[in-house]
Amino acid sequence: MSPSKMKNYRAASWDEPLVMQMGSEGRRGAILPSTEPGIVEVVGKGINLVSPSMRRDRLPILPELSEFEVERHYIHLSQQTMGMMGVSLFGTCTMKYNPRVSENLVYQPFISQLHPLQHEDTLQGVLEIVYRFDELLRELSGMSKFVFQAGGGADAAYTQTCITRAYHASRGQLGQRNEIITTAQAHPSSPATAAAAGFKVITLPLEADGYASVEALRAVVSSRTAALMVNNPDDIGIYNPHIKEWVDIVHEAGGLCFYDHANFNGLMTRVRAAELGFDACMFMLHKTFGGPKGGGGPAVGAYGCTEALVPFLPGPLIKKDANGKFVLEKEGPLSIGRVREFWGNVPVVIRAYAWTRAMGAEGLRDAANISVLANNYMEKRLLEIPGVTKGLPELTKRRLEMTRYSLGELTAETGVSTLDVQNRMTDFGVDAYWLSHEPWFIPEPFTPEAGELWSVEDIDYWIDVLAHVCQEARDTPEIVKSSPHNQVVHKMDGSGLNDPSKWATTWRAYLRKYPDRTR
Amino acid sequence: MSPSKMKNYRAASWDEPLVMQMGSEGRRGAILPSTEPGIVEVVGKGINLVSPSMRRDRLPILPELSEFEVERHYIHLSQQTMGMMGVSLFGTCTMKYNPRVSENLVYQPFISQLHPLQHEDTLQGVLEIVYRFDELLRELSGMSKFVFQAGGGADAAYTQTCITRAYHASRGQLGQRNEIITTAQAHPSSPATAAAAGFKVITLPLEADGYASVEALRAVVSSRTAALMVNNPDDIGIYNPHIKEWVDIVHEAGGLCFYDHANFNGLMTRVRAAELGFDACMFMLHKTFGGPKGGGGPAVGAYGCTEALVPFLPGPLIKKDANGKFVLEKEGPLSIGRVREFWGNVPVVIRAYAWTRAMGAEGLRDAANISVLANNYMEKRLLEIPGVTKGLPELTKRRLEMTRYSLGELTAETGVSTLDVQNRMTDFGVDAYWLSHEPWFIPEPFTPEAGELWSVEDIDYWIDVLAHVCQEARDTPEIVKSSPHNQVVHKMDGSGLNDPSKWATTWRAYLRKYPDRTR
Amino acid sequence: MTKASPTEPIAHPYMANSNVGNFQHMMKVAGVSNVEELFEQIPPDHITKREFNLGPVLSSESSLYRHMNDILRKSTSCEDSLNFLGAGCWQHYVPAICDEMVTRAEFLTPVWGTPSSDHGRSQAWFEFASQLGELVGMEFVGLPVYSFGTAGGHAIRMAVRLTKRFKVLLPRSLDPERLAVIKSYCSLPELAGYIEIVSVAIEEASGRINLEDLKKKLGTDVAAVYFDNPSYLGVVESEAKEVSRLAHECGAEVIVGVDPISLGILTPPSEYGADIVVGTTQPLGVHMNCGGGVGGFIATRDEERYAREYPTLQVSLASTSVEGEMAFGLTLFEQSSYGSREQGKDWTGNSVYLWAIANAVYMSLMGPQGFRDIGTSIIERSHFAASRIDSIPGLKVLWAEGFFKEFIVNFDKSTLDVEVINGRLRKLGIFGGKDLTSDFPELGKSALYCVTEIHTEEDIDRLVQALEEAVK
Amino acid sequence: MTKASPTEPIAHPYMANSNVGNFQHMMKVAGVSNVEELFEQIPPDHITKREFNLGPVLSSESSLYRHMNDILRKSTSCEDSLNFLGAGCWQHYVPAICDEMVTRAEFLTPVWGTPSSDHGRSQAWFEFASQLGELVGMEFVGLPVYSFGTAGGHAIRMAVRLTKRFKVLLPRSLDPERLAVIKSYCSLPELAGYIEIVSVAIEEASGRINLEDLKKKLGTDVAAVYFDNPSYLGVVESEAKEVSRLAHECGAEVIVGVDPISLGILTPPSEYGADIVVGTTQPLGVHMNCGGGVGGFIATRDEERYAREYPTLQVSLASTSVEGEMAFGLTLFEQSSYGSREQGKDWTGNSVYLWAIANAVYMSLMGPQGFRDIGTSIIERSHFAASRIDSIPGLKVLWAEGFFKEFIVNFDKSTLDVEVINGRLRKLGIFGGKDLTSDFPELGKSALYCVTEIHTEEDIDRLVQALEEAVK
Ligand SMILES: Cc1ncc(COP(=O)(O)O)c(C=O)c1O
Ligand SMILES: Cc1ncc(COP(=O)(O)O)c(C=O)c1O
Repeated sequence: MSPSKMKNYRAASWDEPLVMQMGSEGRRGAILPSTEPGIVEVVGKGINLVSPSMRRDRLPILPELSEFEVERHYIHLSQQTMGMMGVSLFGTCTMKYNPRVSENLVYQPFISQLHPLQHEDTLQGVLEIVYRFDELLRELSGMSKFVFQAGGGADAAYTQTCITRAYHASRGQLGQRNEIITTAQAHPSSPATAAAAGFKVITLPLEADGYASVEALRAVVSSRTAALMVNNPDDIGIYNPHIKEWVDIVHEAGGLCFYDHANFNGLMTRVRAAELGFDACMFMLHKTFGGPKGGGGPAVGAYGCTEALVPFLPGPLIKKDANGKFVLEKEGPLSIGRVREFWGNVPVVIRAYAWTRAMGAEGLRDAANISVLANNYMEKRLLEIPGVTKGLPELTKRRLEMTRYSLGELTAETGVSTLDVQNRMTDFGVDAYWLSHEPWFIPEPFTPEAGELWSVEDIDYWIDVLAHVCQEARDTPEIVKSSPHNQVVHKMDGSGLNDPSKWATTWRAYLRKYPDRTR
Repeated sequence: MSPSKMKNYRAASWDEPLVMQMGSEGRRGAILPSTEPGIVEVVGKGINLVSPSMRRDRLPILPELSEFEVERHYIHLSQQTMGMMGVSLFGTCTMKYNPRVSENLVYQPFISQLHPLQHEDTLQGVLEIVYRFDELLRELSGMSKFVFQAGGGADAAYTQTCITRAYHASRGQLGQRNEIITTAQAHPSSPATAAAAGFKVITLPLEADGYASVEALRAVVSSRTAALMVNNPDDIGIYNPHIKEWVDIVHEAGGLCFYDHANFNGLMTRVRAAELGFDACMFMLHKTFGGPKGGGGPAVGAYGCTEALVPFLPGPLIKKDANGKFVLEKEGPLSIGRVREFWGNVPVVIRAYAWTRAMGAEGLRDAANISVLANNYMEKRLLEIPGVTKGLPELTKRRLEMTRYSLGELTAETGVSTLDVQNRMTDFGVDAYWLSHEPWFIPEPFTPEAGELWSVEDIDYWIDVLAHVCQEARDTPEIVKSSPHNQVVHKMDGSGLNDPSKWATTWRAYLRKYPDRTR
Repeated sequence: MTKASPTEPIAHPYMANSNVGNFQHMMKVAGVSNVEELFEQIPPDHITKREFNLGPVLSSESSLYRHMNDILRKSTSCEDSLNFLGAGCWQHYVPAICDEMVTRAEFLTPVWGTPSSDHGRSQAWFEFASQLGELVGMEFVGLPVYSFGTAGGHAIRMAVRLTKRFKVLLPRSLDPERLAVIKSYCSLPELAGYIEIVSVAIEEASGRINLEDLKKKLGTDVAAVYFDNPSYLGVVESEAKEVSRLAHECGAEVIVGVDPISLGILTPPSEYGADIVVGTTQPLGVHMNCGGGVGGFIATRDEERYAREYPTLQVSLASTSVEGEMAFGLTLFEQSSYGSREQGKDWTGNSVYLWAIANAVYMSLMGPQGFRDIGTSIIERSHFAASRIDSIPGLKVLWAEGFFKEFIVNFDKSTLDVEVINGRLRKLGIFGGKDLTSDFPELGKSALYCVTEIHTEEDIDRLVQALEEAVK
Repeated sequence: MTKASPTEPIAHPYMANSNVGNFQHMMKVAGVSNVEELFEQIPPDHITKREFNLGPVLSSESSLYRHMNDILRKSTSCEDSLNFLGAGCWQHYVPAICDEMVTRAEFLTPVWGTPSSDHGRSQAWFEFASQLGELVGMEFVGLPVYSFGTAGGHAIRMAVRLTKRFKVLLPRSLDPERLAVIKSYCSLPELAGYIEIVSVAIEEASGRINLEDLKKKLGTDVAAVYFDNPSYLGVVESEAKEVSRLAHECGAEVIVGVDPISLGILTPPSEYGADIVVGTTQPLGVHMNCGGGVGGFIATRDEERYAREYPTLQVSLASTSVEGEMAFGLTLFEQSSYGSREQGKDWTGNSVYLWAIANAVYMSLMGPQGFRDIGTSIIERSHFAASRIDSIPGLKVLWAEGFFKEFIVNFDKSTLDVEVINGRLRKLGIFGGKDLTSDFPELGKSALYCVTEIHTEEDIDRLVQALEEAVK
């Protein structure tokens, strides 16, 4: 295979000021409808309707711009954002195609201009889609009911911890059951939400075959066990073949089992969480199901559970009545109430439903096959690059959708770190790769995920860029260390980011801390 | 005034191949709904429904791409297009703000999914807007009726020539009246459409005060005169104060007078074409009235005329009946028929109506004032740049919206041409300026137009960039001549463009002519 | 500042310098004390005396949106109703990515640019021309013209210039709307350069061009034979090769008008003798837009003889100062009206260039197999509909074979006029076919029905039921 | 290739490598002969036996669009009806540019990026935080959290960590929906870390916090007093300063929840004692989206004490290797759950970052005067509506003064329940106010009406007429 030509890429850079540095006094970007005389006659001047103690005296210091200036500014910023417009094999996030047809649909008034408290008679369209999507996820997981209130994957994990609390409380066991078990490679959202919910967190260590051992689990399970929260596969990409046994062990001890199904892509149409024995699972609609990332949401962690846990679900629940009408059912007495206002990021659910229907069962299977194949294809090619090694060298079995690699050897040899390589790759139009969650068990990690979206050409280009940069690390390490050179801006100096006297999360803080530097 | 800092600008460049060079066999970007078995049963296989003589045997050689690849490709191309995203003071085109709210409206099914032959009962919304806009233009011009069929300003000029033909033919005078008079600085669309319609074209020369003289007009007017077609002001920016006299002279001779109102911006709310005596005029909805340029349309040349010419208008006409219902009236026997299918680029009309209502009469007056003021502000600053001179040095009166300047002195001194300067300015995020129509009466011309959209900061930046480039022309002329350097691609070699053995307007032609160069 | 109205002394969002500060700054620098000074060259008696009434200003976007929305909602769209109107403006599915691209500000706003700074847009245009060239089988393609009809008009004028003959033959089946446009491109008899249009009969049995009549009318005074394939009435001209042969025999140019959406299954005109191909671009990813989606194109072999007669602009691949880099520049600009005023070839100006981008996106999405499939889908669905309608008692499909997308339903056996039937259909939520009764009286009470890939079996069933009810 | 179905052996548009060639190439390179080999590590008994029924595949975009459109049209939106529902999700006008930006692919698709490659997005986030900081009067602002309620929950937990006290006071007027969220952030009594929520009464006469009851419940065991201003019931807490003073006296933190759209006319919370400000971001340029538009924020003074308790990510200005260049990097990443797992401050994850861009655009469009005007417009229109409704015989507005945007209409004098009245309004094309009857029985048969800048005098007249008719 002859390597791809490195693209002569250069990011747009508009030398764009901050919006707060722009504008001119009295300029307007938006005008309000003027109050009709008939209204003024009745109520007088608005400001007099505010009690004097609560009248704002100085206007906020916001930019004063024309409408076009605002539009142009943010278009410049958007062009200065790579997003998925290069090649992004970002691990753990399953970079999917985000079908444009759904964007058009969700910005129509029949979604955008709905109020969640409208009478259900006026919400039949949206309720039908959400209900149908619940049905699709039930089919995919074997669970009994899904809710979409959680505003992301972590929020679905939090939903699980709330349900764990309510479940054990309802059986009078919560006082005793205050431990949640997870693994070192589980996503941080599992231990973090467990802790936030008030549980003690027990973390099983990663072992050489890519997961924690049955023995390690047995050693910590007890009558204090409230739940197991685990993803499978995790970033290492290996499917834990003992997962059914794990579930049995935890169930025997009286705990609940939650399947963080964020890495569902490689498993689609092969396993059903409920059949593996799990009490609940969550799907990431903004990842596996084609929802756009949005730079970090709006997201949905679709949370589904077996019949036994349904009474604990947050409300309201969407049901179909005997006449085929869709209704919003108020939550029952055991419900955890709410983890977030209303019933979720509805437009994301609509997109996910559309994506799933566009794929069909056959398409989902193809996507799983292609993703897993692409990962193994990449592995073959990546390991041919000197300096790239497997994250867990002893693992020989085929891995699922993504796998963690190490640049440790390259760093040892050249002093160029995985962060340097990540930066430098962006100089060729390649989005930053995923490194690893904290703490790093593997030196200089990186975790690419090819998914089913990207063409072989894209994947090859990605690999070739990596190979090129690894070679640069040997030939001209300074170029890599001082990178990027073709990006919007140059390498950030992060030294002040955690220093209270230097950080500035707002322009007013910056103006105060750096009075001299401001133009 | 201290000059603006030159922006450290760099255009995006993705090193993007042609779409025809991309893809992989069998890949799909779109799939058709599969034909239902019930249909196949009745009609059999589609190809058999084509008579054998007409069956395509080889499929067209088009790219085979996934949906995302197509999206990403064209997003790359869009980022590689400056459009109005820098500063564009493009003369003759009145760069306006194109309000985004209208984009949202015209892509709703109530516009995008209308068929022009629907029964008028089902078109009341769109008919109402188009009718109301006709009313607004009547108010602005004093004309009696507007039609929107012409697909641009030139097409409206062509409409005029068709009406001129029909009008004189209806009076039995067409054989005799076969001359159309225009001026050297009139837009090429006037002489060109007149010639295409079958008329002889008489062109009055430009004189030192910025327009042709009354005497010159008198000298050519005769019983052969069919019409006068003129814009006022033209690119020189001077209002012809004798225009009423001109109209009278032509009318006396039995000719029609057409006002190309493309440069209406500086005159809005000060003159009415009908009051000046014109029989017809045209407005550019894609320029003066806030419609987007689209790189060259969809455009509308709104054509309006006095009562006497209404019977000649192309059909159908939108009218309001006694019950307030809007109806589509078939054209009468004198009508010129059609200059284009259906009733025009409707979404552009919708946008123009919205823009006009958003501005209001007061807003239009402000826009005229601001535009003309900005032109005079620019003139002050531009003439301070060594090497920049007025196009017509003897003109001292204040000019309207745009004015033509010359870089002739700079070229003489440095060898750097106006085309070089134009190219180099794009290196700083400034859109190419308008030069001049052919033939150039003024050496090394350029014709900026500030309009009411651009901020003083933008205008200053534009001027400062020009000054900077003029200085470069003296200091480092090679940099200017070989520019651009920060653009998507470098300076084009246009030497083969008019050579039949070298040009290639399609990829297949290129492949044939350059068999070796293709990857 | 300049605002006279005391109720709204505020800057306008569309005008950056409508705030007091900027306006006065400009006044000062320009040395102007009163804005009226700037208009010194307009004689006072040119200045209008009458006030302007443009209705209440809607400078607030929310008021404007509400106003527009309230009015526009009064229409019923082809998404609200089931539509069978075609006749020059066709309802095809527009992929979302086409709309995405043409609404991106970068493509939406350019006016002219340079080959380096608007490179992306020029490349998209080149891709439009290249892909369309593949579909029609031609190597030289101009940037789009206003419409199908105007493309036809220009092509006829090209042929006239090439042959210096002033007569063209057009079949009787031509779209009356398109014909009206073409007529306006042919001047009037009183003027030099008038082009005579002669109508060629169509066969009663098939709707195709009547070859006998064609032969009769052909001669060495004929500049061109123009025909559409498929015709306005939906008929595929399966004898197209023979038509071309006959025309060429007399030294006439052959101009063929096509709907490019048919070209995945129909032979490209270049293969049956077309010298100039014209057609519509609207089906390729552009909404109907109430007729505002139309666009046209002109394509020929890459021969200088033809290239030198184009009225359009066109982009050509070119090199740059850097080895291996591609740019796109205008070729043959000189001969356009921009380059040569009245000496130019007809005229050009703003056209529908933005749609060329939608078209390029559409063709890239479809690819070879997509065109094959959509052609197949349309021909199958339209024939299915024809066959179902033909079996309704009292209804008859004329020329039930050999058509593409559109076909004629005849209602002669019904006591009702097409207009009445369409009125009844409308009440049932259906837009019936275009009424041909007055344009083609020889076809009796007929309507032109259009069926595309968007019509499902269920939709057609619904139409059939509604028709049965309507003619009762 | 992998397709089992013989009816559709074609590549899928969402999967570039679903064509035969690419798939087989990858198989070859990867050394795989049968795809099932790749799944070797899944034990056979884990593999499901039951087929998947997900309905007919809609891989054709036109079929998918039609399917979705047909279903979604069954709803009636707040553009079809006149809406007076607020209660945590508000109908404000969303400027078109907000939608333009959040639908641009570059903003829509990023996942993480680097400060150099997703610089534009990071800058937009910084502009979000900076402008919001201006509105609320705070210098440290985190990136957005899921919602108003979750912001409140996190803020309470911050206060608990800061004070090491485990009780919080909340007024009775709290949004029940928001309260339910906050409750879920306070754990359960059986667990360590449980936070007790104590409700503070409101004054019957004004709807404001009852200062006497507050004093009674305050003590040195109170971590925080939390209140919204304006409250859920629309009431402006004009004694906010006193509330803060009392809380601070006990060493409690003051947390204020705000609707930032009010902050052009209402005093920013920083000026009446708030330590932590939370609130909603939905009114700032995000559609209601059936509740899917909600978003929240947390802001404080730029003091290390507070900064070190944030659960969010936040961007800070930073320099680059080139003098004068700005970049934006994550500050205090360590303390997030990404940085420290269960040792982190609560947790974070994907949130509603895209809306932060809509918010930034909205605030830039509005500017200082826009916020002043929208606040004025809302307060005028809502008071007008209240006054008109109050004059309808049998209807009464509780607390007819001192509210912002929302107010309570009481129907006690009517024989009809709110639900019935709302049903009648619905028939007249109006969505009446949120029924409070079961959530706030002490207010009788009441409904919470929301009036914003989008409601015209005419709309309010229409409501008044409809109400008159409905209570008849
Ligand atoms: C395995 C896993 N679980 C949970 C999450 C958390 O999801 P979110 O960021 O949507 O909260 C992620 C996301 O990165 C993940 O990869
Ligand atoms: C004065 C004048 N007339 C006519 C035209 C022709 O307009 P269009 O390009 O829309 O055909 C123009 C456009 O440049 C113009 O400036």
